[in-house]
Amino acid sequence: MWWILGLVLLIMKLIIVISVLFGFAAYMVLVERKLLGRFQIRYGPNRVGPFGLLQPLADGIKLIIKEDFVPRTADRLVFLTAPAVVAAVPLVITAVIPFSDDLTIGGTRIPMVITDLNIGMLFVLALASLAVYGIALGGWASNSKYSLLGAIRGSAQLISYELSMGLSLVPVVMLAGSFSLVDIVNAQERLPFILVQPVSFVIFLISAMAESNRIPFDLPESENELIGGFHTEYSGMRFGLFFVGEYVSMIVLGALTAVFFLGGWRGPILPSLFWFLLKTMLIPLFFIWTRATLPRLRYDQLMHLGWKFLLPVALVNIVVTGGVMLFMGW
Amino acid sequence: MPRLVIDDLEIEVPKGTKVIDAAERLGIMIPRFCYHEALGAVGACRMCAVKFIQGPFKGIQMSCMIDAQDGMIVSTTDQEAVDFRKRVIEWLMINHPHDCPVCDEGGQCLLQDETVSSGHARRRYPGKKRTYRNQYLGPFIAHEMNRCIHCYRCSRYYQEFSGYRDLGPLQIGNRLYFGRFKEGRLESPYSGNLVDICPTGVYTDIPARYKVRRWDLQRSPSVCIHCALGCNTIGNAHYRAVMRVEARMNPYVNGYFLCDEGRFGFSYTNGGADHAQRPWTSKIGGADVTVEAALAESSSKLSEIAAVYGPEAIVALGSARNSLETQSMLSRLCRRKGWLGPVWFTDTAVYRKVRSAVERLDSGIAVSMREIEFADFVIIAGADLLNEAPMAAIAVRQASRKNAQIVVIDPRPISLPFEFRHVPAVPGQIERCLGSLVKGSISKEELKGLDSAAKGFCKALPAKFGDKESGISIPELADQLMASRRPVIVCGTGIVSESTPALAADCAQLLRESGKKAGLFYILPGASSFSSALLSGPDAKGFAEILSEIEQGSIKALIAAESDPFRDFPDRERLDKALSQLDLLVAIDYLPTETVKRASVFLPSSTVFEMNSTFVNPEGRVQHAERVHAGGVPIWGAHPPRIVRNFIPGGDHQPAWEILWKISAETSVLESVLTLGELIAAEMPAFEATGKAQYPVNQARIIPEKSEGSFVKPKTRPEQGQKPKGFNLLLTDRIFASREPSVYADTLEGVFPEPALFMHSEDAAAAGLSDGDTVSVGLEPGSIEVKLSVSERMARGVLILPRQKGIEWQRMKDFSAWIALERIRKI
Amino acid sequence: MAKEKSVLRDLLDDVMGLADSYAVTLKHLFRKPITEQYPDFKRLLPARSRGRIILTRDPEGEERCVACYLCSAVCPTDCISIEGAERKDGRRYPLWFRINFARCIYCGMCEEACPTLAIQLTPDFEFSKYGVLDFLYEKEDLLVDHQGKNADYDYYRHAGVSVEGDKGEHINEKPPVDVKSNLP
Amino acid sequence: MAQPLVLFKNRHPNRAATLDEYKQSGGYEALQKFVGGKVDPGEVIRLVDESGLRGRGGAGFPAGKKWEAVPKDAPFPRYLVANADEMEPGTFKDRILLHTDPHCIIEGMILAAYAFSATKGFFFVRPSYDSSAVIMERELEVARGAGFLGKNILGSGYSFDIVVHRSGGRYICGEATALLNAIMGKRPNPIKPPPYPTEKGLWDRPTVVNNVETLACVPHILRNGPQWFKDLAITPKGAGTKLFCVSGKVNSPGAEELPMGTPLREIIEKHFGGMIPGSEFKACLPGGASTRFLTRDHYDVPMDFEDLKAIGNRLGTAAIMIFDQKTCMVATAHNLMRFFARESCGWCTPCREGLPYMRELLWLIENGEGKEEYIDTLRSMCKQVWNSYCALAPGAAEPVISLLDFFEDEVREHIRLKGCPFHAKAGN
Repeated sequence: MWWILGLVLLIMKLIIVISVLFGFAAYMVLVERKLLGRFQIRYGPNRVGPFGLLQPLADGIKLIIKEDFVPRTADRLVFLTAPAVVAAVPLVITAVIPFSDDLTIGGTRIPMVITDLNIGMLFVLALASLAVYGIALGGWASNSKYSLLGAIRGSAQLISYELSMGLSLVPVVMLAGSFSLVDIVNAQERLPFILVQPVSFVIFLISAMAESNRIPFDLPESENELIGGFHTEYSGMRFGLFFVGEYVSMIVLGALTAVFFLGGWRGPILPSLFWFLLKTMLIPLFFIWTRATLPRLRYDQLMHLGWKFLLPVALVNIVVTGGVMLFMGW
Repeated sequence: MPRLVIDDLEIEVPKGTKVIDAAERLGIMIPRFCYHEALGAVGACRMCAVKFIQGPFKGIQMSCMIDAQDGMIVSTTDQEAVDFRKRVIEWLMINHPHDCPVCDEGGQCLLQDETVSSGHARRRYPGKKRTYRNQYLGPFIAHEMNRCIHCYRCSRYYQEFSGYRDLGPLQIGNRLYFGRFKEGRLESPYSGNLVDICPTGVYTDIPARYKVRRWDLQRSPSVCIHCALGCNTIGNAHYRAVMRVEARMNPYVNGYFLCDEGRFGFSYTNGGADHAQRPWTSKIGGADVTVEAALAESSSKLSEIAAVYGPEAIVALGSARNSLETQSMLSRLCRRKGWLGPVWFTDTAVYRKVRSAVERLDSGIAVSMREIEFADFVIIAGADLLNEAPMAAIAVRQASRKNAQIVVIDPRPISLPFEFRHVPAVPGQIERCLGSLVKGSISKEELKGLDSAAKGFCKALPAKFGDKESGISIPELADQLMASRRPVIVCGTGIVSESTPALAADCAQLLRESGKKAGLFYILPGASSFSSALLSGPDAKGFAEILSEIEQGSIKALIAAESDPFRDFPDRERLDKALSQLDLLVAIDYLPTETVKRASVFLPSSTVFEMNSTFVNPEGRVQHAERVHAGGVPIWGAHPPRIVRNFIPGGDHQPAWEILWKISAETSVLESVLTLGELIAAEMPAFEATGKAQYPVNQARIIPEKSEGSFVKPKTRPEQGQKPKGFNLLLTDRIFASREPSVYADTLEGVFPEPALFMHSEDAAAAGLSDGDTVSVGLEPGSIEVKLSVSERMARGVLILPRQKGIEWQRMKDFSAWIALERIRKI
Repeated sequence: MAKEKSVLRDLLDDVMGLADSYAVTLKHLFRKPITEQYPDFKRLLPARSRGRIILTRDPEGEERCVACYLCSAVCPTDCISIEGAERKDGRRYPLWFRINFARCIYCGMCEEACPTLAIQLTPDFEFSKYGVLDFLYEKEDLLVDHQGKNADYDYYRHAGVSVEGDKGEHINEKPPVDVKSNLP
Repeated sequence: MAQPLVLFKNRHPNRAATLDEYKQSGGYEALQKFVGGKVDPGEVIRLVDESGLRGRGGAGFPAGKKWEAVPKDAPFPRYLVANADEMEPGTFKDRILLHTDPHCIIEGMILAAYAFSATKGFFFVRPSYDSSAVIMERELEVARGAGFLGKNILGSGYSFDIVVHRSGGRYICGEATALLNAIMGKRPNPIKPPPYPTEKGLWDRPTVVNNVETLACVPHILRNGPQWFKDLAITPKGAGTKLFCVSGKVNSPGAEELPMGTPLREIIEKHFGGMIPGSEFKACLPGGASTRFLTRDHYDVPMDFEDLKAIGNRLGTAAIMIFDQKTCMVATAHNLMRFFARESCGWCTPCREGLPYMRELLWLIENGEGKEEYIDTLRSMCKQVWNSYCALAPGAAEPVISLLDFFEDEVREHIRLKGCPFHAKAGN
């Protein structure tokens, strides 16, 4: 019986998490467009529904009913699966993210995480590395120069920044003493790690931006040089999947940031879920703000930043953290 | 060879070159209005002012007035000269109206160009503009005198160059007016050149009026096919219609100018004002079909006939307006497929005359029109230049301007734009007049120096003939001919006897052997008659023989390639009957001829403006006409429909040679022939020398260095035999109204001369007739009714009947006739 | 030591630079948008804005266009086609005049070239259709019943060709020269 | 000093001198001596050349040089034309001469013709001088009767006859080459040499065109010798006498024969009665309309070809038009320009369009609508019309050039006042 209940719970959690994620992603698009509008002293979408609230719906319908076009010379199978990879990776990551305090219904503690892996962080990092396949394969399969260039840039960029991203999390693990995300949250009971590890936080934030291909790190797309980069040849819902993937990964990264540095669901007074969502949303909003503010990096600057700045700083940070911990005897 | 420096560039030019021309050779275009190479320098406009810095002249001088001399240093960009030219433009513009938008010259206006280039943009003159009233100058030339800048080009061209007096300057000062004393049509048949010569829009041509701007035109070098001379033209097309034809400078043929027939007679290619006159679509039995269907029909019918009756049951007709390509294709098809023909001329006598003329030309004696201009004695035998070859008359006028003596031996009431001595000899006497004139010019000493053939020929020439008939002393003329250095004989091939072309050649030869630089120029009947004579063998059948074979039923099919026997053959009734016996009549043409209307299969062919084609002019000059436009039913004149089509309406036509090739349905016809050039060379050995591989050939001459056979002993006495009683009725050509493309040109309709029968006034008085009577000329059955025009300046005993529209001369039964006096009745 | 200091200084400068730009965008976030809500609010455009083309008439109500072909010559997209014709009184007019608005880029060169001020661009820019052939505007569609921007200009009063008024009756003209008179 | 009368010595009021009167005064002696005596024509040319006789028609070209220019081997017939197409404003000397002593001209023509073996002479006279033409025709008949004219003159074997040609009457016909065109029945447009008329003139034959007064001097030179003729003049470079026509604000205007080189002051004050009361000399045109103004500064200048040339002026036809202080110089210049603009033949642009332009500007200045920039335009145009085809336009510019040189203040005054300070209406 328990396992049935567990399954039901799991499925319910999955459905809820996925639909919320998709909903968030959809409205994140609207929020981004609205915000970008305001950043640029204009209105943003305001035609579909009140304040443009139905815009994501319209966009969705549009994307679905648009012709799904596959170039004649494309590698059809890979071409069709690549967007799915991009969209699936951040979804799978959510499996290990705890989004609230444990819920107790009728004496039963239901953990508000789909599955609490004890190597959660490794899982996250491993999956995050998978996202590069979507981009690389999509670009390669399109059989177009622009796409291929975008894909190459994407692989290089993602691999570079993964390194500093992983390294930036080492101090977090060191402090929490566990790879489990729930443990990490719990470790921040007294103090969120952002205060303890600001350098890690900054490195993680920058790397996260780069991982999600957001401006100023959108070199794989860079529509003014590469016409859209790896997704040049995509249209319709397949293009939509790339889109959704990007926004979902933005939210997921926000959630991870919340978990790693902002203390997860922990917060005073208000319910823990609310705190979690609030903290999660902060990061995408910051991303949007960044997009409105910063221009795209040049490719060499991008590499320079990743390898020559973030990586050494992260290493130094680990050493310093380790030293302090040894010294403090934690 | 003076050397001078213009704008720091040194150049050596021949003596007598004007500074303005020297600069042009360096690529420096000094502005000018009154200066024109053909008209010379007069220094009226003062626009070509340049500064002479060193040399025999100093300061601002007109570059058109000064011959280049050694040591001159000239600056065209000197500030003083530039300022002066700018001021001249300002002066010229103070009265020029503000009407460029409604002026047809806009876009091709020298004044516009010079004004813009001088930088004059703002009118500073505070006074009012002078105005003039315009005149009606006929259906070709529009007059807008307000635009005049008084460069005198028009009056100089009109009076000095072309020799007509009815247009010129009136008044003085700034009231100067160029026009006629009384309004009316310009008398000159060369009036169209006023349009070209005028540097601004005073004279604009009416057929192209308001239809198009120069920059919208498709322009290509073309050749005029209205008469044999092959004047060079530029075809101008727009909206699938030929809008205007301009003269193209060719120093050897037409110079800068063109006659009105050639210039304004292009509208046959547009099918008239409503485009309906030209047959645009293929037809089978009068019903419109596609080209493919018509091609298939004619080729299957032809092979059927060839299979049943043999290939000699098929006969091919060509004409004097075929291109050389079409002629060669016709000739090749007839040879390879065994068809009869090709028959080029309906009049076999004309064919023989053309043939003997072409045979006798050689490069030592044949002159171009340009060379006629430098002659000092011109004998025109049996040719009415103004009517048969208008630009040749202009060439002779240039000789006349240089004080050449001109003698015309012709029965017709000739009028020419220069002074000439007219010996009104009847056709049978032309030879004897010519002969005695030439014989009289050979002095005893010269005679001794001649070789035996020439001596024998000279001795056989009749002595002293023509004085009595003309009242002109032939010996006196002969003395002048003796004194001349460069005499030219211009010989017609129309009304003259069959032996005359050869005699003219012999005479020219004799003059040459007596130490003169003698020349010979033939007037031939059509644009391509020279090449047709080269293409056909001596045993070619005449059209009359063909006709009787049709009547006997041995010929079943006739292919008429741009040929209309109904126009050319004098017995309409017989032709009518004979052609209706045919099984198949294939007509290939671009004109709405009678033959086209009766054809069982009709295929539209391209006009000279719609294809690349080649023509050979009477001095053997091969000239290439380039395609001007693709053709099709013209757009102008009606609102173009909003239809998106992938074909051109009326664009079915193709060159006649291509149609012929296709209906021959045999690829073997072109076997071993790769290019058109090789095709022509294979048919016409003379063409070989021009370098067939470089087809298209342009401006090469295909006459031999030395002609075969010369000094045929002339008949000393005319055949006395049975001299028919009465008047010799002669068919002649007339400008605008009798040549084939012209009569289908609606632009020329307004200037068709009135149909008339010409007769000597004393003959008329003897018959009790007077000028202006409508007479009936009785023929075997039926009669021709026509107005009578009497003249004293023509031969007695002949009647001259122009083959023009409005005269039903096709009732004549033969190409000339003898009419008894009593058969000419007043009605 | 000094060098290290300058590296830190540089870093600080960079961070401050970043912060500055973030501040700017943040400030903009709270400004009122300057967007005009176009279909709801239509702004009055200046008369010289370059929109749909018209053919105007002169003060006497006649077509101004004299079919001089300058507009079609100057048109960079070749969207104007004309054919000129002549009325009995000598006045030139376009027999037909067609503008393919599907090709027109509203550059206004035709208006600049027009010597009679006939062709003019209007502020009407909302110009879209479903069919490409509907963009073919003929003379009947283009011709309007007013003078457009230049109310009083009448080309034929200046031209010097006798269409409106005889020779010498136009603006700034002397009476015609009498060529048969000897009097000055 | 007594006035030496040469041309006017047979002057009778209201009638021309007869043949007898002319003979009595020594007429036809030169003809007898040279033609009758079959003297070498070269001798005639030499004598005239030596005398320094210069053309009296305006240009002042030495007469002998012109005859010499006829090539010795030139074809026959050769023509001589006497130019009596006198239309320069203010000039009337030829008319007076014709009405005074026609035989003097006839003899001069025959001698001149003899000098280069001309076979035919034309007496080209304008239509308004019809009465002169009538006299001429009558006296030619008389001369023929006396054997001075026609075939075999005085038994010398030399034949020459003169025809009176009545012109259509335009100023430009006075230009030698235009005159030849007019005789040939063509439009009287000038022809720019080369070829010079002395090589190819009428009908491409050598032709000499001389002014009537020039020809009239010839018999006297031949009779009295060149040195006598030279001594007639006051100035050393001058030669002979000159008919001065004076018009304007003097007490007795008219034509008088005075020695070449008589100073302007003497001409006005001594020979023509001085300025009329209330008038003061302001300016004058020394030689017809196509010369520059002489002002008070030039009051003492000797009237001679060379002396006037030295001050940048020309003697022209020696028709002196005198203006007083009440005359508006702008109106004067405009009036002259009106004449020249009207009389242009219309051949070349500067003359045909430039002169009316200048006329218009002068009219606007005179009428008070002038602008400062017109002065510059006029100045530059005066210079530019020099590049015209013949001498008409440069001549027409002369009064305007001197107007701007000497009376610029007056012109500016017009512009400043927006009207004419003299209140004189100048017609347009």
